[in-house]
Amino acid sequence: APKPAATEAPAASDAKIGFAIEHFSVIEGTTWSGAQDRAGKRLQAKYPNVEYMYRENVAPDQSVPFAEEMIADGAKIVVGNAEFMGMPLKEIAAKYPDVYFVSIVASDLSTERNFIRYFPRQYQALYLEGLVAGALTQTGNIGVVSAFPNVQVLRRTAGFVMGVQDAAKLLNKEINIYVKYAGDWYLPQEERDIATTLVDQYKVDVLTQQTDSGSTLDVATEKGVWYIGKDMDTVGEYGWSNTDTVALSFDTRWEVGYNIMLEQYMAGNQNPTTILYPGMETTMTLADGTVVPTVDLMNNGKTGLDAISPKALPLIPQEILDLVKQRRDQMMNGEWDPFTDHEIVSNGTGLDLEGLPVPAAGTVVKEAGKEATVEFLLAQFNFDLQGTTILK
Amino acid sequence: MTEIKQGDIVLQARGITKRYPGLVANDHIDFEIRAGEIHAILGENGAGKTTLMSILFGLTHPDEGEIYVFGKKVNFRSPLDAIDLGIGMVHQARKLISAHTVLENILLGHPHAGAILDMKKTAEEVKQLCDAYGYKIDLNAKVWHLSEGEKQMVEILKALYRGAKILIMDEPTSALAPPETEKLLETIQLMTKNELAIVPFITHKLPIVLSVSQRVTVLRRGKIVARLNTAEATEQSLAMEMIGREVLFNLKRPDVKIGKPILQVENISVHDDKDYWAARNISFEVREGEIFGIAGVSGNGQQPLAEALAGLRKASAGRVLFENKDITRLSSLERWKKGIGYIPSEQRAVGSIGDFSLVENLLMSYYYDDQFVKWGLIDAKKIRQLTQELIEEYNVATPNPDVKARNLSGGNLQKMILARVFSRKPRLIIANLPTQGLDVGAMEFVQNKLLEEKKAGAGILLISEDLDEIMALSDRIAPMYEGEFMDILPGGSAQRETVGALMAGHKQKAVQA
Amino acid sequence: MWEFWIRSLNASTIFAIAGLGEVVGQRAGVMNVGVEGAMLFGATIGFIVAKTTGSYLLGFLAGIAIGALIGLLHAFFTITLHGDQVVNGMGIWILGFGLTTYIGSPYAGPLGMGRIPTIGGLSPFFFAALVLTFVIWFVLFKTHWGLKIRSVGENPTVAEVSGINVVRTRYWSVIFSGAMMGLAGAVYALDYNPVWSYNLLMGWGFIALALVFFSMWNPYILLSGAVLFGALWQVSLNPESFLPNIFSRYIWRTFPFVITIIILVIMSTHWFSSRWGAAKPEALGLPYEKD
Amino acid sequence: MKLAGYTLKLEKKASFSGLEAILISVVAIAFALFLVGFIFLQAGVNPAEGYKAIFTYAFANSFGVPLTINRAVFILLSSFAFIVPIRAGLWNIGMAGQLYFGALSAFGVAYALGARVSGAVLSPWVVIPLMIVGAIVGGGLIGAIPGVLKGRFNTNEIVVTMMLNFIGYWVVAHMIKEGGPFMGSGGEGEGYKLPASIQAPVVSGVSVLTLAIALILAVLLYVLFTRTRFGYQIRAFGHSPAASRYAGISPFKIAFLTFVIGGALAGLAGYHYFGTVPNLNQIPKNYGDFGDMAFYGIICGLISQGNPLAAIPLALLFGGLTSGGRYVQGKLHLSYGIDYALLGVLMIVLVAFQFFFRYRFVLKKES
Ligand SMILES: Nc1ncnc2c1ncn2[C@@H]1O[C@H](COP(=O)(O)OP(=O)(O)OP(=O)(O)O)[C@@H](O)[C@H]1O
Ligand SMILES: Nc1ncnc2c1ncn2[C@@H]1O[C@H](COP(=O)(O)OP(=O)(O)OP(=O)(O)O)[C@@H](O)[C@H]1O
Ligand SMILES: [Mg+2]
Ligand SMILES: [Mg+2]
Repeated sequence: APKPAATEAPAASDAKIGFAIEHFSVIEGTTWSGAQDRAGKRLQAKYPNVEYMYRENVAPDQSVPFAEEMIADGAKIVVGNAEFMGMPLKEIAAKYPDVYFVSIVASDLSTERNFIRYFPRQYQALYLEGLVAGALTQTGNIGVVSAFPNVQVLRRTAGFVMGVQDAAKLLNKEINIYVKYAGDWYLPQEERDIATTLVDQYKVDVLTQQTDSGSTLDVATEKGVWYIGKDMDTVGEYGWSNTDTVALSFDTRWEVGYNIMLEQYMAGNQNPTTILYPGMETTMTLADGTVVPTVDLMNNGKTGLDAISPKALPLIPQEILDLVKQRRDQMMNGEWDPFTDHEIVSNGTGLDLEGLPVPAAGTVVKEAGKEATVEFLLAQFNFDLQGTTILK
Repeated sequence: MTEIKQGDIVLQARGITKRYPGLVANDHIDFEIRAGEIHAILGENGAGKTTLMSILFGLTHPDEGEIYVFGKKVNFRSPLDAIDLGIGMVHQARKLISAHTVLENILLGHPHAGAILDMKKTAEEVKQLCDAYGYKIDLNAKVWHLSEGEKQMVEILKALYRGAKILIMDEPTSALAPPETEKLLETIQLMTKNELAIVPFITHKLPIVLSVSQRVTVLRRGKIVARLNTAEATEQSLAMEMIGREVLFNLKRPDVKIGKPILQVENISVHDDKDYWAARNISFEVREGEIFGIAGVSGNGQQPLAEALAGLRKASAGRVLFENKDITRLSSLERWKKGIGYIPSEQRAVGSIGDFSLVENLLMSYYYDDQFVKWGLIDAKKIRQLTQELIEEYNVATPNPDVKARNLSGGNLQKMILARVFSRKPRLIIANLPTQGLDVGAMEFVQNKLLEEKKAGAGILLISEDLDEIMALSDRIAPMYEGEFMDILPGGSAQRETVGALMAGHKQKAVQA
Repeated sequence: MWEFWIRSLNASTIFAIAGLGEVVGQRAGVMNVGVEGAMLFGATIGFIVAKTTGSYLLGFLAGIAIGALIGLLHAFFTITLHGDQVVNGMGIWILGFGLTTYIGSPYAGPLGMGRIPTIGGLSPFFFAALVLTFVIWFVLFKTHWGLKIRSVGENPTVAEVSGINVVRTRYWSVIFSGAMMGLAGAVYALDYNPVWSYNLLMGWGFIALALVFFSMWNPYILLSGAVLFGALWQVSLNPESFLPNIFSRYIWRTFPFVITIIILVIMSTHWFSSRWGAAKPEALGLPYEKD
Repeated sequence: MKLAGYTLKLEKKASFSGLEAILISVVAIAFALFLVGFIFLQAGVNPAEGYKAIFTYAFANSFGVPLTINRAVFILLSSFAFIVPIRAGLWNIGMAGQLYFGALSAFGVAYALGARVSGAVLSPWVVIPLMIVGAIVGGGLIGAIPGVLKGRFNTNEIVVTMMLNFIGYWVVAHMIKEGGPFMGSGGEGEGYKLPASIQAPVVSGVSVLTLAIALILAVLLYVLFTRTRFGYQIRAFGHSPAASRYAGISPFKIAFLTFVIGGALAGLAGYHYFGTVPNLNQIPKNYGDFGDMAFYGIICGLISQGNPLAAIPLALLFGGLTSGGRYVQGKLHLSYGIDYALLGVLMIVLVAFQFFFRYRFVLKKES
């Protein structure tokens, strides 16, 4: 059952609580920080005494001075929304014992009493997207415009690939998944050219991305192939495209995790949960009363199966739709997880980490039915799933 | 425009005044040119000749005064206005774009060039002009491939092709060898006869003025001091007017015993910046107490040769010995340290640093001297004191040694350069055009200083265009033409005419003489 | 392979248009190292105008106009005020980066207009670039205008005494040069990658600048260089199709810059200049002061 | 231009005094700030308040000041990298590339000593000096490229250094990303982190070691230019290459050495920022932003007229503007880019004001 959203009264004091996010990038556009920015605003709307504060495009050398300056201004929770500028906050955690510091996880998992690590289980939604993508492809080629191999990207892509592979099995299709790296999160030209290459040269008819610029979506529109979005509802939120191109997308509601921290803070908790890895089963109630899970399919303002583009819907076999619905419901209830259910097999490609080489091709890293540890998923997932084609 | 007859006034200037900071370059000058006449303007360096011509060509705006062309008052905003009225100019410094072809240079800015250039038609028309004056030139050659004489032809062709009726020539002969000069004089006389081109002819070379012009105007320090018909003038009278006092060469030529060879040059060859042969297979020696004079018109390879000897240019072949040691591969600094002093021809661009004080300029020859620089640190007091002493010894007119070199007049700057070089007590002095641009007083001072060094036993390699200077100072004379020594003659007995002919490349004539 | 060349040529279109603009300015003696800045202005203003009016034509005109305005600014500072060309160019770049980011942020996202039709996958602007290359070559080398432009870049003093208005010629050249950069930026933002995001050019202006030195100031060599750089760009993105596992994509990115240095060195050797003369306009970078 | 019997004329100056230079620079900076004030107004912010926020954060806020100082040291070292060659008339705009290579080489030293894998195996007394030497050598070697090419072939140093900036940028990417040798432990596109034991000393958030080095260098460079033989040779070459060649100064030596020194100084800036500033101690993902920041060094060098001591207050000012500019953008919720716009306007205005170093307006009474 979904964890009940906390309903107990917030701490008696109505004193202002500064909720501060240090954004590593600009917040305008389809950026990672844009989604975080919306989370901050929603929390401010929900709690009258919470004030959302932020700094944009913060460099690592600025993260501590800016944090201290915002603490002096009343910040009680300070988030670094990328690991490279969130980790420095650990250094000042002891200096400000009453403040919660938060860093988004990339691969490091270290914590302190008041230094929290947070990441949402986006791979759950990505798995569902993979099912739809696998059903939609006619050429049998799906392209991923990706940033660069790292734990987060590899894990997320694995969720998507797992969905595609399940669809392929179910529909008895042969599907190639091509992953091409741009080199960074935000490289508009590279992303465009890579997307174009995938469509023109690799005959991809479903495109998705693990990068931040709008170029991939634009190529999909231009070339008339399906686009599967990530991390935000580009159609509903920005109106950047329409459901003729965007078959499906999902939204990450960062506020769900932040809400947990706020609640613990308001309850006067000196020992907050230091590793937060919520998935679809964790929800919160927004100011307007809607209940949102941490991640969910979302497109054009609609959630669940409704999020699938009406134009794409008839193209998807019923068995897939049923499976999407079933798995979503199960994940909402915390009863199922793709990484628990499936065997995880290495492709032999990925990224060697210190003391953690990429498992050889074919290695079964985790057997089917066994739960994957948080540590494995967040810090050690350094390989591609078997069957993925990496274009290097 | 009314018909112009020979003798009509075509260009007239009234009360032209141009001031530059600290001097009046043109002081209420009245001036006129008639059709068909060659009007020479005479004056020593800095008298204001170029300034006046630039004003008549619209390049410089006068502070005061009026200009009339064909009787109409004009106000030139730019050379284009002057060109439109039929004025052309051949500049003292070549005004051509070296990266462009001859034709492109001729067409540049031509009022009737048309939007799309018709190279073929232009080539034909220019060819006709060439034929008229007996010029032979490759119209499609890039200008940087041409010789000085050819470049000048291009400038004249350019002016004529634009239909110039009045042709201003600023020192057209200064870069030319004697045969090229003759050819030029023929051409301009032809022009005044046939084409009604009117040519004020500017020079400070008296014989040329006398041979070619009908009238002559003499400028001194920006003012007109005389205007007369050439027929009434003599070389002496003109020289008097030009410099305002009698020319007295008062050189104390000391009797010095010539000693051992200091510099031995063996079959040296030098290329210029464009990779052409500048000097070829030259051998000579300079001995203690000797002045060895190289006589030649600029551009015949003297400068590259001097630079090669000073270590500023690589010799392509041959050997240089200094005091019997091979120095061919030594850098200029090593040569300075060994006792070779070089006086370059360009005092402002090469011989001094305009933005540096006199003290810092002196350092140019002392920064490598451990007596003035210890542990890399400059002994400021010591070098300042030396500067002060040299300023006194060489009579440099300056309020103090902290004055910037750019603020010194030409003569005083040259004195300062000599002081710097000579104070290092060089065993060999290479003096390249040491009196160029100086007035008579300064010239005399420099020449006497060279003689003093000779007396002190230094060997001196004197490079000069001035035949009189070479004749007066040299113990031996090597006339140089197109990169080669035509001969080496004994200074005392050589004849002026012989040297002059050799300088012009006339070996045959010299033999006869 | 054909797809590879189409992508290369489409990228080279941007390099070529901006590079041709810079060639004209440099031929007139004025270097503008702020190509990137001028292009950013052209891209951003062109994008905003097209997006708000819905008209491509207005977008391109706005891009050209703002580019010309930047050219005018550069001309005023460097020609009239004798400011240093390099420093002012860098100022234009940084100003372009800062101001366009500031102005453009509210317009972040796709253009949302129908794409400009291609010709066999090639952008029509590629053909425009071909025509522009020929036209600029023709103007520079076959017309009086071009002779004037080249002359003020080689030796402004001589041009002046030949009756050329040096200041005016340089002004127009630099303004035209800016307009071309603005156009290149607009082509980028309206045709090549019609999604506005901050700093969207990410250094392409500098590649165009490098190209000018590569080209030895000749429009045809510039065009070939643009194609080469465009192909290198594509190789750097797709090493798997060509020379897999030799260099990382990052090392491939350095190639246009390494090649430019090599060409520059060759051009500056004695061997080269004694045969073909100095390719570089002689007065490039020097302020012209009439005395 | 005529005004009531007076003519306003433009006159060329032969020279200007130090006071004049200071005055012109101050007016220029004030004018640039005035222009940027319009951006504040357009964004609905009172410019006075905007600037107050920038300057109090940069110079009077206990969190902002260390940031300002760390950045000032970086800008100061970058400006030295510009000043040394510019005194010889040579333009080094390759500080970015040189500092990338300096940083790579410093981290290469630490890497070779095992800092990446198993933590420091050597004492900081050995590693830190070696990293500094590494930075100097790395930057110097890259500086040597334009130096040699200029000295040997007279290749345009501006273009070469600019190209090397891009080459350096991508080489860093190659080294720290996707399995590059200097990749950080998570492979997040940043370099590996120096273990705490070999991080340089920090006092109140300020990297004091590199601060001291920068200040000592300022004095040494001042002495170099005013007192020493080598400084004299550099200046002579800067004023007149032809005359200094005549005086026996080797153009190759000057081009080579000034660029090597410039590169080494920039390399040191790379070590300073990536190796010693608190919370970095690694080549960060956004290293390119610091390459861009090095361009402030050019402005600093130009305004200071090549005087290394005069560069100190300027570096402090620009360090403060970069930290305060970003601060005010976040604090007042201005659209991103305003700090870069300020820099761009400043740069262009300073170019325009260079005019007054060479010309003056004079009023003359009509006679
Ligand atoms: N632009 C200028 N600024 C300052 N002074 C100048 C300028 N041009 C010329 N002068 C000065 O004006 C005086 C006259 O110069 P001008 O060139 O007219 O002399 P000239 O008679 O042609 O001499 P020469 O025989 O050397 O060619 C000289 O003292 C010169 O230094
Ligand atoms: N190239 C130049 N640059 C700057 N100033 C110059 C230049 N040439 C001449 N001057 C200035 O013009 C003045 C006159 O110079 P000029 O060489 O004609 O002096 P002079 O009276 O002939 O003296 P001297 O007899 O020593 O040669 C000098 O005081 C000098 O300040
Ligand atoms: Mg003259
Ligand atoms: Mg004189």
